[in-house]
Amino acid sequence: MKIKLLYFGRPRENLRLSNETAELPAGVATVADLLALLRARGPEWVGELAENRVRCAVNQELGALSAPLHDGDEVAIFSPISGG
Amino acid sequence: MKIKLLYFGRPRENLRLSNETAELPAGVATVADLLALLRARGPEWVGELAENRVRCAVNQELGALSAPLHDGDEVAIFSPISGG
Amino acid sequence: MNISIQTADFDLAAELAALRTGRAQIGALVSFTGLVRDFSENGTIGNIYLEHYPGMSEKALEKIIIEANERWQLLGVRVIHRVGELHPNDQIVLVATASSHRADAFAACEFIMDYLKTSAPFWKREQTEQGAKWLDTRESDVERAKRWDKQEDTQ
Amino acid sequence: MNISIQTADFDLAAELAALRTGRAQIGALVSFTGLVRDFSENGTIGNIYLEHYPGMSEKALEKIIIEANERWQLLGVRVIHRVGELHPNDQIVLVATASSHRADAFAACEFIMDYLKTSAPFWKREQTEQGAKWLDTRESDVERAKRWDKQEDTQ
Repeated sequence: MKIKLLYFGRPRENLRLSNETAELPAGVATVADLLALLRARGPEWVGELAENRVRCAVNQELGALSAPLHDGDEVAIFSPISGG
Repeated sequence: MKIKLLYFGRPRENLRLSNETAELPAGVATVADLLALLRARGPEWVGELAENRVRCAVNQELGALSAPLHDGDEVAIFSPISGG
Repeated sequence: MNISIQTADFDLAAELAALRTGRAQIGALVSFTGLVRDFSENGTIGNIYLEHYPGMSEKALEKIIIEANERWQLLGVRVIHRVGELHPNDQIVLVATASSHRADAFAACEFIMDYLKTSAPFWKREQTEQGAKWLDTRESDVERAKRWDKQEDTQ
Repeated sequence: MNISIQTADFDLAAELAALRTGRAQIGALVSFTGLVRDFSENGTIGNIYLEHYPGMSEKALEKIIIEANERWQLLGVRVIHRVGELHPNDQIVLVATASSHRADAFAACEFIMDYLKTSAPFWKREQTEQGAKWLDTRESDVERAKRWDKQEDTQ
């Protein structure tokens, strides 16, 4: 399946990436699976996308890392929110 | 003893009196005693100064009707406060 | 001076600007503005008339502000209460609080309003089609003020 | 529209005037203004940078406002959140609530701020003499937001 990936906050800045489109291999069923896939990109990704350092939204709703993914989803990965 | 009497709110308007100086006879020791004395002035006073309809301050501090009086006190009698 | 009792209207913007300008320790500014409503349980309001106890009203507000400063970390407080004849949509009262943190600013602003309602000597006479009526202290205001006795803090 | 996310500053006075003008059912107007402080646990603040998730941030704020309207009797709400680079004493966020009664206006204003802090997708990077740091969600903000789960109402 194909998803739209967005990055905000610390990972956006440190990975120098705001968005990308990703074609997910079979077996990547949740946000946690997706993070594991992305961490395979290198040490910088391992550090930035550690599960305790990131939060996510699927289709613009905050969710748990266990949230399931579907074709066409918009998945955002970001540091803990800190507005206001 | 001599006291300064102030009226605010409903009793001030209905009794058409803002302030007066009163020489209290012996036996008038509390605000409640003072109210009883004032009610003897006539039916309008009885109605306006019924104990459940008035509140008081002695020397600019809210107090109970049982508050004791002393020579030179400033006693204010008023309807329940309702500002803000 | 952070307390004013006046017949004139007040400029909320100017008051809040005065509280915060140039004071970058302030992270939170909370304001309450009380307005004259056009209705009450007595009917449609034509006007209200507010009177106060000069001398005591300032003192009572000062005491409330001192207590708020003891309970919370505040960097500024401003209280304005109007008196005289007012009409629907007019501003009656302003309570503004400034703090480093919003919890303190919110709690103090609400506390000051609750105590003002129940312990500052102001009286309101409402003019409706039913005639003029001096209002009573609201039971709900007494209850709200009591909340602050029970709890040690709101943090 | 009662939600704005913008780089430009906002005029608190104009916003509050817009909420209340000509609407005499309103008896209480509460505003919260969040300002950039000049200090934090990381040191002296030179500037902050705020970013948001366009599309989701508006939606998240809308959801919070809808929930506030379900919980309290409100006659108006206005939320403005700034993004981009800001400096100490700058305004960051405005939440203003209007109601017939102050209990509703106060509770809703505080509720909206607490939920905004924990569920609206905004991120703050602080620049101090120690360098730049993306802030974490504050534990105290999470606790404050949780208070609204437990209680059925604040009245």
